[in-house]
Amino acid sequence: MDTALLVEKSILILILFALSLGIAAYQTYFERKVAAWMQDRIGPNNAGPFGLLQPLADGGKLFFKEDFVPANADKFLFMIAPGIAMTVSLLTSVVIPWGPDIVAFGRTISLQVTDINIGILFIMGITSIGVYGIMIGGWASNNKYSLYSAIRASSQMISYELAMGLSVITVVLMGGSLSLREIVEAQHGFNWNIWYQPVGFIVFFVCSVAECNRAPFDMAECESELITGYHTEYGAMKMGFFLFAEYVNLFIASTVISCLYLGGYNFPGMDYFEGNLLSVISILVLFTKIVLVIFTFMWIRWTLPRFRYDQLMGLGWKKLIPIALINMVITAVVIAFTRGWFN
Amino acid sequence: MEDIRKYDNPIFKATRDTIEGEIATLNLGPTHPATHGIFQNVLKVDGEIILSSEQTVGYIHRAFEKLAERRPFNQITPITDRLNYCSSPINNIGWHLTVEKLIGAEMPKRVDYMRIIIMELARIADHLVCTSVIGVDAGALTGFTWVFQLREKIYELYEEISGSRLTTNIGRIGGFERDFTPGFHKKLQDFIKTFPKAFEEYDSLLARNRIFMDRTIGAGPISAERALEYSFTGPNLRAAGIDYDVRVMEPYCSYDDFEFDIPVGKDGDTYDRFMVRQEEIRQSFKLIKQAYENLPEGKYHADVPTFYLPPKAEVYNNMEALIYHFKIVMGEAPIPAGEVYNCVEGGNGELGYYLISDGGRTPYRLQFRRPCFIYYQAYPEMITGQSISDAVLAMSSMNVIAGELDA
Amino acid sequence: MSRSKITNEELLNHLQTAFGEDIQEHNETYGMLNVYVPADKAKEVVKWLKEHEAVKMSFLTNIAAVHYPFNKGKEIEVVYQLHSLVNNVRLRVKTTLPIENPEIASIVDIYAGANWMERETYDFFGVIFKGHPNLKKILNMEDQEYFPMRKEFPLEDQTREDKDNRFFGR
Amino acid sequence: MESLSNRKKEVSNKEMTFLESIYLPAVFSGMSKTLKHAFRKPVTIRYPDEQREFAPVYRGMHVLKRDEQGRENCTACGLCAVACPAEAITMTAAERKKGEEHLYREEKYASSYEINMLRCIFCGLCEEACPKEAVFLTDRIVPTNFERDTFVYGKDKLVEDVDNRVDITKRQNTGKRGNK
Repeated sequence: MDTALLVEKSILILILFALSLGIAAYQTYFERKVAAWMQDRIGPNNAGPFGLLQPLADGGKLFFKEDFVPANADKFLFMIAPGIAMTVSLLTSVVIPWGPDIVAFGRTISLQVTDINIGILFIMGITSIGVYGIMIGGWASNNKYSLYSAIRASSQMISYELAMGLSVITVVLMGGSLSLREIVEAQHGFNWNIWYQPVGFIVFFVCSVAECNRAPFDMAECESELITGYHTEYGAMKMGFFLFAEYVNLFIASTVISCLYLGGYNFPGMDYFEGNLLSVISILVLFTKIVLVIFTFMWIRWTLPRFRYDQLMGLGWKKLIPIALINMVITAVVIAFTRGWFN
Repeated sequence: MEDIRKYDNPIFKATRDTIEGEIATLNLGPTHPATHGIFQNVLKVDGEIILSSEQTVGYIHRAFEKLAERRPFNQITPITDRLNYCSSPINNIGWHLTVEKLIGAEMPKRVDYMRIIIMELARIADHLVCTSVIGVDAGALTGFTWVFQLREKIYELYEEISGSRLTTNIGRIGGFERDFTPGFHKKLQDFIKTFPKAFEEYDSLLARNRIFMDRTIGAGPISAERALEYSFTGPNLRAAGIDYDVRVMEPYCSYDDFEFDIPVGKDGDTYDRFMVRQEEIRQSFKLIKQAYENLPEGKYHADVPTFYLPPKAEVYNNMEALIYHFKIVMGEAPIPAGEVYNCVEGGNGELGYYLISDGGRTPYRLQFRRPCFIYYQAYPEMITGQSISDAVLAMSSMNVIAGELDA
Repeated sequence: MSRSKITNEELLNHLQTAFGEDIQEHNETYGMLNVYVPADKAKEVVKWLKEHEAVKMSFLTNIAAVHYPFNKGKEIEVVYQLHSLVNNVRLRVKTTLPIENPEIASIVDIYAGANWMERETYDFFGVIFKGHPNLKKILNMEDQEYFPMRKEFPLEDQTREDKDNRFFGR
Repeated sequence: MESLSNRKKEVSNKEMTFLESIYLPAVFSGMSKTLKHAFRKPVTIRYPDEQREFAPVYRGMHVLKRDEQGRENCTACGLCAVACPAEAITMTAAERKKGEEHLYREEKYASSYEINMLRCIFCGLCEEACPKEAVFLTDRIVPTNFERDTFVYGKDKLVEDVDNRVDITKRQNTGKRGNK
């Protein structure tokens, strides 16, 4: 195996790891700021300039809290649940193409940890494992509210993954590949999927809100009913892990939305640039899109009331899945016609 | 720890039964984010569906009725503050009206109008908190913070006239302790100018949003007949479709000088209660506007020197005034013996004071008819067969306030 | 001032024709009619008032009890305040009970809302409502053995000096 | 049941129009409103740094006033203690001795005057009861502490400083037409 490749990938992995955690930490800050703006407040402002050191302070606080296991909890599962949640959410970022190739040190470096040809399936698969973190955590706490949360979270994840998968199929049809890199490449310039698949985009977006367990689909948490649900009994860094996992998930979901529908690192007028300059701009463009999508997630959270559990399931099964199915069929037929498969 | 895991330990047995059986016991309260205040509901649930519920109240019982038997009449006002603390001016003024009915004092029009302004402000504050908390329990926090800006303005108005914000102790037997201050006039004019726009913005955030409508329609309904059986009053009764309002049925404080409607709902569910309260806020605002525009000139207190403290300047110079001053403060004012029931339309409904005076320094018996206490007992009936999420919303839309519940 | 569609005299006439001698006494305080009935008739009167098609006294405002320690044999007075929403008239039905045996029939089967009102009355005065489905203390502790609103339990003496000011004030 | 007041107004409309039933218009209109708020000036006050202006009649920590010559006004009549619904005020009266005329205005004075701030409910009845213009509530706030007994405020904390007077003229005059 090529040593340079190993070094290159290791560095990329490290960067991604740090980046995910850093972005997750700063999302907590951003979320609080967004909430504050919408509620005519100031938000965190005392730790550092504009309160920018707030996430560090929070993290530090979480580290030094008493680590506490309830008496009747299943200790082993109680311990590993946050770990599962965290690991799984960090795994997803490996298949995401962060930008076009960079040429450095005489090598062409791909800004993707691995370009497996079933990238999308990988993401869907890994995120569905993510529910185990919540489920095990909720069950092991031996708290009825946590148990409710676990039940709600698992059924919600399963049902929304269906609609999500169906809407992804349309994107796959258009890109003609399951590899994220190829899907992104197919949206060159301003040729983004969202223009062709607005319905699919909305379905996918709604499903990712649900998959991330965020309002208005935060059935697993809903503090007014289940007292923050599966992490009621958690404290210290174990709870921190859950929170981090949630925000990493949010980051990854935004990235996937950007890649699948918003053109990934593509932007109009990208043909005027080339080489490393193009790569740098592309990365910046991708991150701008991610930030905007994250903002939208938060914007929605601080605007809408949440669904009731049965209404949520109804929406998933009776509305989103049929819409996604019809959308898929229409897309397939149109693509078949335009590409002349019937001739 | 070993002990608790033994099967015959009742705690553990309850847990085991819950896990292994079909029906679980779920403890909603005493401290749960949805019980705004301290009271407990022990629910029996099958999955998410509530089969039955048992309530425990009395966590903050402060023996107000007993306490009132030891306090002179003017010292009971601060006690009433703490009944429904979301709208304490209504409680205060309701108590003053009761004593005034007992002593037969006639109020000048200006006092009536001032009282209406203060009471309707309090009603707005009370309803705003209630409706926005429905939003909070449904997961929409932003409206709540917007509404609190409006409530803050109302609290500043209280502060301008009484000096306090939450437990106002506003007004005195026989009128007000002071006239509307210049600061009050300024802030009230500003309030009248800015309130409708801000309120409608908040209203449009929730009222016609499908998610909110789906959540609230059908949650915790009660029919008009059952509501009457349970002696419901106020917005909760009106949500069931009965337009009973003390302000119209037995007008006090010159309420019959004003034009306002009584909003009613249809099925008595959470959405009806929300909409009725929202409309009542608009009607209250209309009342404030009318009362403020027609505020008559005159004195800010009635001419009852034996019950209303004389101005300080006279106390220093006038013997008679000094004697009255001492008598009133010592609680030796000549209160007649008698039996009075007086009620006002509080934030939650008919707030009644059943007062028996034996002519002594203190009431012989004072009972508060606390609307919360009376309608909260219907809660199990309202939520049976509904899901936990509905129960939470039904509770916040009933506006159960622990201070009023437990007295 | 009065907006009632039925006057207190008419109300009293209705009651007297229906119950005759059972209306032991009546008076009017501040525009509200009080009628005194024997304890064993109270429930019947309340039920009759609710069902009578002209009176329509179908709203229970509250139930209160008062303790008069010097009225021998009728120390506890139970007061039902009723309200006819349609006729907009109020009425107090009063009945007296001896303190040794304060028993009266529960009206929970007539008014569901009487449930907690009766529990509260029991809690404070010890009035036993026969036929009540769940007559337990409501606001006070369940194991409290006395009934605190009775006059023999005064609030503590305000002149006592053995208390620590840090915790109790005077 | 028929209308009791003839002012009935039915307000709750549970029928959804098609636009309302597809979620999105309400979602977008709600989001536009929250976004508008995002660009508004925050209304909160950064508390310890900035302080809100109190109303002139605010009921905060008490002060025991001195007169123009620096003598204590209080004559220990006990009216405030009687008027206090929370029973928070205690005092001991003492007779003024010769040579103390510059300290106390009347022949009787309070040798000790204590307000238990944990009991006090700041209702303002003591201020109203005082016939000597001695006790007033002010717009100062009782500071927090960890020890219960530090909340029993004696004369050392309540009586105003001779050189550093507490201004209460505003609360005396606001809204009181009958007053001087």
